[in-house]
Amino acid sequence: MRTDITKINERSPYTDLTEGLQLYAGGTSRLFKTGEWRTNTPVLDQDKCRQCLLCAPVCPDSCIPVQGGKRLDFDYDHCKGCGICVKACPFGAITMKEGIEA
Amino acid sequence: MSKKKENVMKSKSIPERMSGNEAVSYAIRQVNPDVMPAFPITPSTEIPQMVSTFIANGEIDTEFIPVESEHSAMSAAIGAEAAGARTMTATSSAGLALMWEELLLAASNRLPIALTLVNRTLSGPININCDHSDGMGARDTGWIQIYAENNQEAYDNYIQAFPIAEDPRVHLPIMICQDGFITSHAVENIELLEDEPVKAFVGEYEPEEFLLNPGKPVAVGPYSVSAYAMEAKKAQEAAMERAGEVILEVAERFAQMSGRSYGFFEEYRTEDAEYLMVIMGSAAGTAKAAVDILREEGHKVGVLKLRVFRPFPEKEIAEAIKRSGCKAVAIMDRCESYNGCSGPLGSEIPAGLYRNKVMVDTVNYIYGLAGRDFTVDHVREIFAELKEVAQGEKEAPNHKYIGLRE
Amino acid sequence: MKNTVEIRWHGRGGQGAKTAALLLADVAFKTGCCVQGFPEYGPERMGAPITAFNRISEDKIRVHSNIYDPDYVVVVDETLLHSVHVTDGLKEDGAIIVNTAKSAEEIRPLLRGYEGRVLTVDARHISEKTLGKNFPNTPMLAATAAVTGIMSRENFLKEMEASFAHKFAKKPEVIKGNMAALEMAYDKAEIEMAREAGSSEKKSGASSKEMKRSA
Amino acid sequence: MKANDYSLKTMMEKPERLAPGHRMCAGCGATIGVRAVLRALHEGDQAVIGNATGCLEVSSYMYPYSAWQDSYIHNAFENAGATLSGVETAYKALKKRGKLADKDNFKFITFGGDGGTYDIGFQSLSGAMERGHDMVYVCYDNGAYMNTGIQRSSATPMFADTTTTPAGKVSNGKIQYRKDLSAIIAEHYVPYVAQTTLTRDFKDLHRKAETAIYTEGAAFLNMMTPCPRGWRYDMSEIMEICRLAVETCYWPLFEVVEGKWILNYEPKNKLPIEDFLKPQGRFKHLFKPGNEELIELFQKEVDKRWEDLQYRCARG
Repeated sequence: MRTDITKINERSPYTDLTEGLQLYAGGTSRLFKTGEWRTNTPVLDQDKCRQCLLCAPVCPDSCIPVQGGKRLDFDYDHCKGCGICVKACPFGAITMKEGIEA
Repeated sequence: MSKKKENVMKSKSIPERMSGNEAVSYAIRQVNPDVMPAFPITPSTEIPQMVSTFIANGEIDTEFIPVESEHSAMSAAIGAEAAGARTMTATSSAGLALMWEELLLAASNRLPIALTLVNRTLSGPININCDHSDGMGARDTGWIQIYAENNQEAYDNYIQAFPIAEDPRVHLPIMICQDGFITSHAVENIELLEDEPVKAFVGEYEPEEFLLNPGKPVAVGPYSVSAYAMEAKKAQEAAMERAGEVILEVAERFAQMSGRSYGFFEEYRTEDAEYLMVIMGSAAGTAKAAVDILREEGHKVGVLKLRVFRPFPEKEIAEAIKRSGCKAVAIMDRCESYNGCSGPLGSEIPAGLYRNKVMVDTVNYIYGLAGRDFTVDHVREIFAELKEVAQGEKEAPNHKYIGLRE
Repeated sequence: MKNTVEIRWHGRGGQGAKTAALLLADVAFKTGCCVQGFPEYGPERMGAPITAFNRISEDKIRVHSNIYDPDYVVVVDETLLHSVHVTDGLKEDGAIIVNTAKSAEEIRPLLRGYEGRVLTVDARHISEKTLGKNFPNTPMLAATAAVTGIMSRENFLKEMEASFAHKFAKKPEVIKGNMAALEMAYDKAEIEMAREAGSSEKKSGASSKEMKRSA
Repeated sequence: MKANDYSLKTMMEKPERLAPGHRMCAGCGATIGVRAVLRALHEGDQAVIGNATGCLEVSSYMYPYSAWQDSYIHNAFENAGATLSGVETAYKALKKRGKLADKDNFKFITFGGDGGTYDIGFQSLSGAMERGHDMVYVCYDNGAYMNTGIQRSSATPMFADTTTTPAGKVSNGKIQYRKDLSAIIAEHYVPYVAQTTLTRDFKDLHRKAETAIYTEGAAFLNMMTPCPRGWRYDMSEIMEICRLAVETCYWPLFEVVEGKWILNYEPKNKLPIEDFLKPQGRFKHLFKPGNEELIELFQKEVDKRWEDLQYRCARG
């Protein structure tokens, strides 16, 4: 009886909620898109990026996925646009763009 | 898993004599819970001491946590229970008061922790003796509460605690209460049960979901927006309602094992009684002894001894009072509510009578606060006054104090 | 033995009056009685006057209150006689047992006009003689068993020896002394009862009034 | 782990244990720190994460959304230490009774803000540390009760403008200096205590988190994580703020291993405290003309504590 949170919403009757509001699952917050909070958007310039990865650990929202030693593009579903990564990049490969679109 | 249908291993009775604290500790030894965090406070201190001695002598292998306060005792109990361990603790008075916030969390997180409460008055003034203000102060925290008349009932109730609390229909914490010093420190006769049947009766604790379930993460204790919080509270309340039937099922199985039967309350010589006394805890014994004497003198009196206070068996109490056909009921509170009109039972029982359309005179008495002794003579006086009230010779006093200097 | 016997113990914190009450309950239980043994609890410490109680009965005991009209009162420390009203509510057909080297007649004036039986046992002397130390509660326990007649001398000694054997499993050498203490005290109590039985007829209102005056 | 074994690349390859989608503020320092701590868990090791009430808790597990990949328990504000000590003891009990297989290893890490750690949860923390449970207590210290709206805590630096120590006509903000919790926990003589913060390559934080997690017994990590809202700096500047805290010796990096004090970093040239205070709005009033001596006072306190620390570390 693991929890499928897609079946739990603000219209669920009390009998359908999990006991003690416990959650029998992990990482379900992925389904909540904090990207909607963004007003400015970081953009990666692939040519300037040297894959030093100094940007990856400074993201408060785990929005810079790393695979095979290389960072991938931003997770715009969750990026809140704080701009910390911009300052962390020694090569000016990340710039903030006004608005919610990359 | 409800063990309702299983056949129960019968147990021989072992006649012994011991104090209420010894009796509960003996039951804890038989159950051998996984974890016990506790902090000493009179008069429950002996329980963690005795359990520690069992552990020190290798009689049980419970993990004892010598926490630095009762607040941490209940906090650690919540952590241990959520992690999948059968967990219990013991406390009294200010210790329970310090746990207060955590009591609500144990219940709302639906954790079947067992707490053995040795009832002692709450300060102030500071006093170590018995009344029910500690247990009554926690009556709306979502815990099941069962009260005992003597060491025997404290022992029997404790053995039934885990099967009640851990039942999937319930999953609520449970408080097993007995009167401080009066039963906790008094040596009396008792019929103990054999270890094996008790272990079989209580069974292994096998939660379905818990923090330490490998590969199956669980999250406990969320922030909840209003859209979910009210539903969660209703679900918790529904579990408390279901606890009633489970308490009776477990009592039935317990009777099969021990030959001793329990219900929500005991009706003592209530059939044909003209006057009833509703009372809880050790003083119920004194009331029964008085009833025997008064019956011999030709007075038709009886006692309704409340055992299960949460869930509150409102309907059943009203029906029992109706059944007796009595003229008036003395409702005895070993606790003051400071509401200017009644103690806790003095509020809840008349409300139940009214809701169930049982119209009978009631008088609420406050007795035994902070260890004030309650005697056979007091019971005699109360029944005499009850009779005057019922016969219209006297107006019902407003939650009158017994044994008070005026 | 009558159906229910109620006993009140007076001692000082640390003297073992509570232990004696619990031991009496213990030995009575072993001889098949229903028992209660409980102290009156407060924050008192070493040396403060304390009270303990016993109910011993053939039937189930339900009452959970203190004892106000005891059949017997046991005073483990005679210095309490000056400060505590030990005979309050004590039944005239009962008895008071006092740990003292004095005689009953010397003690009676301190009992605020109590006219029932007064029995004295020099528990200190007995204890020091048999145990080399002053453990008054052991002899007082035996005296109480004798006076209340809860059980026969044989049963009492048999059960006590058994519980000593258990209690002193690690130092059996002390069992002998304890048993001797019990026997001496038990016998002294029986002598006292015989004396009281003899003197009771002679007792006159006048003499007792006189005693009241001198009290 | 030897410091030179550390590679940011391999660390960032690890599966993320704090999922996105939590409701922490944009630019929050706490989650940056939490991610780094969780990266120190060896793959294959499971964890139970505890959490005191605070920003992190209300934002990371809002029913039914949990950002935690591992088992997680929030109980209340003041009892994260006691709660996790119960979980850790349950682990011992279940292992002992064969209800958990030998291969099923769990580690126990609890997070609390400075409110839940320095103040209301102090007794519970002290008790858990003294009892020596095999757990790590991580304080994410952002120097005020941020969750309730920037009220002062005993971790708030002197002169900080908070909502309960506002700078005003006759007030210069908080009067007292800050409580040195790292030292206080070190005086519990637990096997491992460390003070750290966010640094460029996160090597310091990573090594200390790993040592804390894999040292048997109770360990304490005091991790400074700036709060852009409470400290009032440009939220993108967090890494610079942390660097200045270290270079001015306001927040020295040190550890106490089995009672031995070790200084992990000594600035080549110690920067004046102004450099740390200047970019933060909460210290704006200190830079009004006439308030120079307040900054001198602050500098004196920093110097005194820095010397004390150097002495402790020299003594070993």
